[in-house]
Amino acid sequence: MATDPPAVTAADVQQRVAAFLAAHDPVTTPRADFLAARFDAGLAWVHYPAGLGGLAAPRHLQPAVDAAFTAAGAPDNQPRRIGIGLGMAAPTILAHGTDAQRRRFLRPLWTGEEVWCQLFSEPGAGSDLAAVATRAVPDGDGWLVTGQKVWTSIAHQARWGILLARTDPTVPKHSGLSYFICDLTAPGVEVRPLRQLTGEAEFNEVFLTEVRIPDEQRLGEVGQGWQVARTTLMNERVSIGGGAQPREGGAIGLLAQTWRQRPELRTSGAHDALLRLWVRAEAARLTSQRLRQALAAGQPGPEGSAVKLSFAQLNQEISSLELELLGDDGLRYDDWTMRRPDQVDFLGRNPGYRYLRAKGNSIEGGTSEILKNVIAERVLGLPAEPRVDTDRAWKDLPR
Amino acid sequence: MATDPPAVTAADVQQRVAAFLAAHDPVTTPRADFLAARFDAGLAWVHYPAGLGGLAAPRHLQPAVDAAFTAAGAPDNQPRRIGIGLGMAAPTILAHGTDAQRRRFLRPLWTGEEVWCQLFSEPGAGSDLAAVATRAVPDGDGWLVTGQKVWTSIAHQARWGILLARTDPTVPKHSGLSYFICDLTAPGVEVRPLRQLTGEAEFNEVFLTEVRIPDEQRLGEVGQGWQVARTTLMNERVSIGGGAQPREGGAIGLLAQTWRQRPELRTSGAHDALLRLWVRAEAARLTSQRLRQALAAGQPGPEGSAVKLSFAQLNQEISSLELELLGDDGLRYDDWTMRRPDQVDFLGRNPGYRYLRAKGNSIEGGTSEILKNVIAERVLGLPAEPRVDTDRAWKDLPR
Amino acid sequence: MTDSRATDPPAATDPPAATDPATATAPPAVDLVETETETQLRAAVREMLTQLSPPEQVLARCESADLDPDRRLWQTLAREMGLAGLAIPERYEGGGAGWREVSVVLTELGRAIAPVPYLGSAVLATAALLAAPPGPARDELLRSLAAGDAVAALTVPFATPPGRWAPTVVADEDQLLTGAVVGVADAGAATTLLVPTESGLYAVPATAAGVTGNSVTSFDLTRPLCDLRLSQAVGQRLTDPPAGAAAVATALTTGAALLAAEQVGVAQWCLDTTVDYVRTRHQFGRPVGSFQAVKHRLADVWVAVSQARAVADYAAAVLAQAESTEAGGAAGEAVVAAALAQSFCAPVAVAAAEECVQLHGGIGFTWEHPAHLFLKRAKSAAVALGSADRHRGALASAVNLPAA
Amino acid sequence: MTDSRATDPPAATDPPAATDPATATAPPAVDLVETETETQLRAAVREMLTQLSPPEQVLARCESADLDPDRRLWQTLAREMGLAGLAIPERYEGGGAGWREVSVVLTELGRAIAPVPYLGSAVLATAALLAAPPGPARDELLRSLAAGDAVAALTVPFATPPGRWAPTVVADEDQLLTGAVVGVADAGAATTLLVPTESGLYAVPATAAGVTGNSVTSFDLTRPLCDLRLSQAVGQRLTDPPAGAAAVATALTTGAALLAAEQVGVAQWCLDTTVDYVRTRHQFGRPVGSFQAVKHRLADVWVAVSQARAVADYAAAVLAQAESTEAGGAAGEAVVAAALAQSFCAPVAVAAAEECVQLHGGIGFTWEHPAHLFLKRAKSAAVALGSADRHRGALASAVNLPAA
Repeated sequence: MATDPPAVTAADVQQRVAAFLAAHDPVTTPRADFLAARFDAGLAWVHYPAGLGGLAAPRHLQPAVDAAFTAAGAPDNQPRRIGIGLGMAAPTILAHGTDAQRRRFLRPLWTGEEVWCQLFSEPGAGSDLAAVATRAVPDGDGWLVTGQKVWTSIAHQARWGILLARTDPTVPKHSGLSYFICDLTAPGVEVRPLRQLTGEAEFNEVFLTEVRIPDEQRLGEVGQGWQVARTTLMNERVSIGGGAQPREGGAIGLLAQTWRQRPELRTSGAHDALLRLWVRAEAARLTSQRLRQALAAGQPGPEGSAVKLSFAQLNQEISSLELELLGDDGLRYDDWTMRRPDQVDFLGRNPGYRYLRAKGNSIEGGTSEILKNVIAERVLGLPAEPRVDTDRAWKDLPR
Repeated sequence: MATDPPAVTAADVQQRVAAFLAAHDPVTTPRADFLAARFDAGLAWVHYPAGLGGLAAPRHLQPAVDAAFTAAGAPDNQPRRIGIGLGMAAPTILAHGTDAQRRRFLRPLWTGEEVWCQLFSEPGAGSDLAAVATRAVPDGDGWLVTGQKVWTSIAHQARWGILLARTDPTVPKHSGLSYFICDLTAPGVEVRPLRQLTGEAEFNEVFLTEVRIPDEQRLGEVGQGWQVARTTLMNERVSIGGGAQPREGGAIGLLAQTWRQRPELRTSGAHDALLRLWVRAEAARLTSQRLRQALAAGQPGPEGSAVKLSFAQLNQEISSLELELLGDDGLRYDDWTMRRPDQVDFLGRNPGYRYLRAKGNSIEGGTSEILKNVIAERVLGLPAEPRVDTDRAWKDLPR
Repeated sequence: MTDSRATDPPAATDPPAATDPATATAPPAVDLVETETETQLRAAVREMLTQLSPPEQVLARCESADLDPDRRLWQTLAREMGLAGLAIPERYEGGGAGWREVSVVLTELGRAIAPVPYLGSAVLATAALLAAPPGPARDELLRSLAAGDAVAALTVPFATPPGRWAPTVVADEDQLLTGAVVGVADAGAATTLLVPTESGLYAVPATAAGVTGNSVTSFDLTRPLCDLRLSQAVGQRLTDPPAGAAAVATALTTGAALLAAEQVGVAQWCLDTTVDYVRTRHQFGRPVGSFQAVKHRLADVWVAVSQARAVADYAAAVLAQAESTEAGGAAGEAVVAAALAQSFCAPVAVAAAEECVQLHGGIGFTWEHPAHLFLKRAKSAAVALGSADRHRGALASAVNLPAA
Repeated sequence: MTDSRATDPPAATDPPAATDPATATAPPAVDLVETETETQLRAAVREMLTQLSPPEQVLARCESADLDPDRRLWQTLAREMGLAGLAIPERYEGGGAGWREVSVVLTELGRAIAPVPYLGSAVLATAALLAAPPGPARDELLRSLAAGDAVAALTVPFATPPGRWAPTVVADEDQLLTGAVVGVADAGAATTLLVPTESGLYAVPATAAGVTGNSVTSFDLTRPLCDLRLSQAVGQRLTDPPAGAAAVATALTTGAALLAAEQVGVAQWCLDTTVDYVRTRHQFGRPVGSFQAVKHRLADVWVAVSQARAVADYAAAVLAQAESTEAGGAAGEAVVAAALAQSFCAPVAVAAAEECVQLHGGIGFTWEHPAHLFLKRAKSAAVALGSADRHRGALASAVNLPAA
């Protein structure tokens, strides 16, 4: 968290924002120009280095910058649409990229001109991500990549993907991986929608058939892909957790409203179940609130790993009760049509949708089982299980 | 289950019972004489061989024999007091003993003249029973045994103990064990009460210090102790499960009565909790009932392994709710005095006692964790975990 | 081994319902072990469903948005195998078996997530008709159902718990029926609607003038619901008002009790499929099923499903006994057994389906894997005929555990 | 880092309690992060308890049937460290801190299962006195409590939930008190009994004529209960009837809110002790803590304890805020926070203690391991000041989630 001297202060930053807004009318400046200029002024992500959208300032100064731009009515970079770029690709490129890579990729990534997706998971490599089987074979001054990736949000709109591929199957699995930047428009890339049990296709499968990737698009050394990927995944965990919630924010509020508005649905058994969930939701909310306060005070705690776990469990149980409570209405769904939504509308659709969509909360972005392993080993210090997959060549592992 | 020809029929057996009762007045014959004669008549356990208290008859004929003796007012052998002998030692002696051993031990075991206990568990060998550290060292025509055993019910009243001890620490743990019959009155045997969190001492610790066991008291070959012990343990599992329960038999009935008799304690949350437990208790009861019906029809099912699991869970949760429901009364206990009860009076004492005693239900006689492993592997056929303790000499295992 | 149950007379020693209100009723003694006949029936139904309607095919039907029942499958079930009339006495050319055998069929249908109107027609509607007093129209309809010529639907909202039905259709002086009923299960496939009203139970041809049915988007893809509207539709009255209400009550109790069998089948498929998957799926160089947390959770599911099976079998046996002793399906222990069955089996099926999705990981969350069909069925079935908490409430009254 | 909370004025932007009855009240903004002062206090109390009262010693006291409070420990706590008067304002020579600091002490006392009458005297009785109107007798008693000279007990049955107290002692015309109160916590150690009656709150010296106390066999070995009987005992009236009832209500709400801190301490000891044990205990050649099912269960306990800590801290912070804004401890959000605290933290402590016993295997079931002291404390605390379901009931009213 140390910053380069001379330290940039909150006042410096606010001054720069004011100056920038004075020079670039947030209403009349074309959106793309405005965002590019904001990047060049170092006000994109102030904790990034100068020249790469930042000011080498402390990270905690960023929220005030965003707030000032929002208050001025400035266009934003649609952060939810480019979340994978912002949350995962960018910190990895910053940490492991060459200067050329940083200069090439970070600016259009931040402005949203180029959308990024993540090409990590495979049908055979879910929780065990280091087991990826997608092969990258040397080919002149580049690589030929063949394999299948799944659960790639936004791949159908993405220009680039961060890609984990196996460059050496004869060594243990963590050692034979390399990390690439894959052009989604390259020949051999096929993106197909992957439909979920909700009826929607939020995700994609990406089939790679002898896709050529120039060696300049390798991030980190050959065989160091796992180390690079850990940077990506660490940032994924940080980005989960979200903002402050009011009491009864989220799914519990919808359930409580239904309870208040439809007395004819009430039973005493459901009442106790509702109260138990209300209590748990409030406990989870207070825990997140304390975590945010501690982070703001520079005291990060391990509770973050619990937030996703509880969130998944509560979403599932709350929507489950809501569906049951509704009786005949609960037996109906809104729409099974295969659609490709830009975003998950978790709270806007019906309880049946929430019940189904929440099933993904304990699978996507690290299953609840893996999260519990992480808590047990990293927070509680419990010993790892005996490993059978770390000493053998990847190609010899049972699959 | 095949029997030696000519097959003994139910009619044969009933005839023998009638003849026996005519010859031995169940009221006037001294108790010890009556039981000894019953054993000698082959009416002790009819499925045992002739000469060893049985008639080589089908096992399912036994309940009718017992019922006929009970109806005639005959003295019984106090089966609960000698349960370990009947349920564990006897089948093991029958299966693995020499003729001399069977003749020496089975008769006084069945009549109750000699009480048996089990010397298996150790402080370091609980769930992992094959890890026992008690050493048996050859000594002339016998063995010198040194070690500590725990959780031995009735050891303070027992004459004999079935003992698992390590005869070879240099081979893998399952291969270095031998099985002995230990005289609890021998020099070097010290029995100390082991107090539980209920305040009572139902169990004992048994300290063995160079206890001499003649080689004639070895059961099975040297190094075959684990195989012999499996016979013992298999019979333990069979004997758990118990008899038919009426609806609201057991702990749930006490809770239901409290609910009915003390309306002032009721809350709507407790009501739903009570009903959930009532439903689960009834489901468990019906499952046991079906299991018994299936056994009677010669179709044993795997549900037996679930009975103990559910029983433990229900006892714990029912007594927990009962204690909470009682409010100020729940804050009191009946007696913390250290006592040595002959039997566990689970239903006769207060809910606090039940709450505490039930904690043992998921530990004693195979923990719930081990039972779930057993169900997963033997019933569902799930693969075993990687083992780290089967290929190495016992002495080299981490402890 | 011989099937003694089918030939023995009903046990004369069954304890009567306790009259002391301070204690729960003593349950009757019933045989919970499957008879040989039942085992053979189960095998035959399973074999047929494996051939005609594997879950993958059910899923493919849903993908093509063909949410109608599988008519070919129904033909085989109802006409060729005579399963739709299993509970109908032989005097109406039915199978003359009973609710135990129907329960066997339902378990297999649940296990295959078969898209047929069996619960609606062969259970709910049939139970209502059997409870209605004999008469030419009712007897004729029973014969058509037994033959597989008719499919009937009892027009009550599918979430109605036993004892909670309230009429929404009225009959005018000319016996013309008007009203609306939302969310009727299996009504889209029905040839005859059994419409309970304040004036008694009516039979209405599905094609009668004034009858409109709107398919709704059901949460359960394999059991379509229909909103019905009747506007001066001509119906034939089968019962007077008290007998109509009693027939509905009996039908709902019977339906709730037997839905448990379907839930057991759903749960069993979920457990079996998950066990198969985690046995072969490797992560970290090991089968996923070798991880202890996975093992323990599946052991828990297995225990729950074993118990659910005993509870569902008990419910079917109690119905069968009530039937054979002419005691009436909705009385006494049948009410307890139905409430117990839904209180216990509905959550077990949901839990098994939820674990199935979760332990399949990503693939379990896709449309292409049939697990979601079972999840949707299990969750819908937990709402159908009353949620578990409503059934616990019913149980509280039935076994004298009064509310606070 | 500086402790800004202690010097900043109360935030003026706290949203007021919502007046729209259709929504839950908006909670106040409070700081949930421990201040530096609090961290130091925690360390000091922990250090002292580690020295003077390790769990093994508490257990040894129980084995010798010495169930009285640890007087030496109480001396140190109350007199030397001034912890008994933490919540008492400086004008009564108290610590002038507040309920947040008391909460820190309670967590550490729970973690050490310390047998001292802190909850009874420094929380329940002190809260009642603080809520009572100033007056010479009340002020003097507060001074004695702050100095550690007096130990007080509020004579209500320990299982009484906030809002449920009903008088069982009556005062006659001569102010002589007669009646019985069962199961009063920490009363055996008290020098002064605070006796609420229909006629107001009275102070009665424990040694007064007509006062008899019978120790009962408490389920919680480390918090003795006493049945009290008063027979024309001379008391000093501290309040009129409404103020007395209000003081009892405030005390019970404060007690329920802060008992959560003790429960967090109990849960934390259970978790820490279990983690230590399974890290070193080997079975099957592996540490027991390397088995995934054990890991996942302990991860669940850790998540629950983390959340319980946030809930307990919130409750203490709300009490502290209510106190500093003179809004009265038993009003508004304090009622919500107390009900929330007991609804959530009580079962968490019980679950942590139950897992502690279970995952210790045989040794956890013995008297010789201190785990049972924590199990008994956790389970008793779940009954004390109202069980979780009663608190959920209170919450239902407070946040407008009405019963069926």
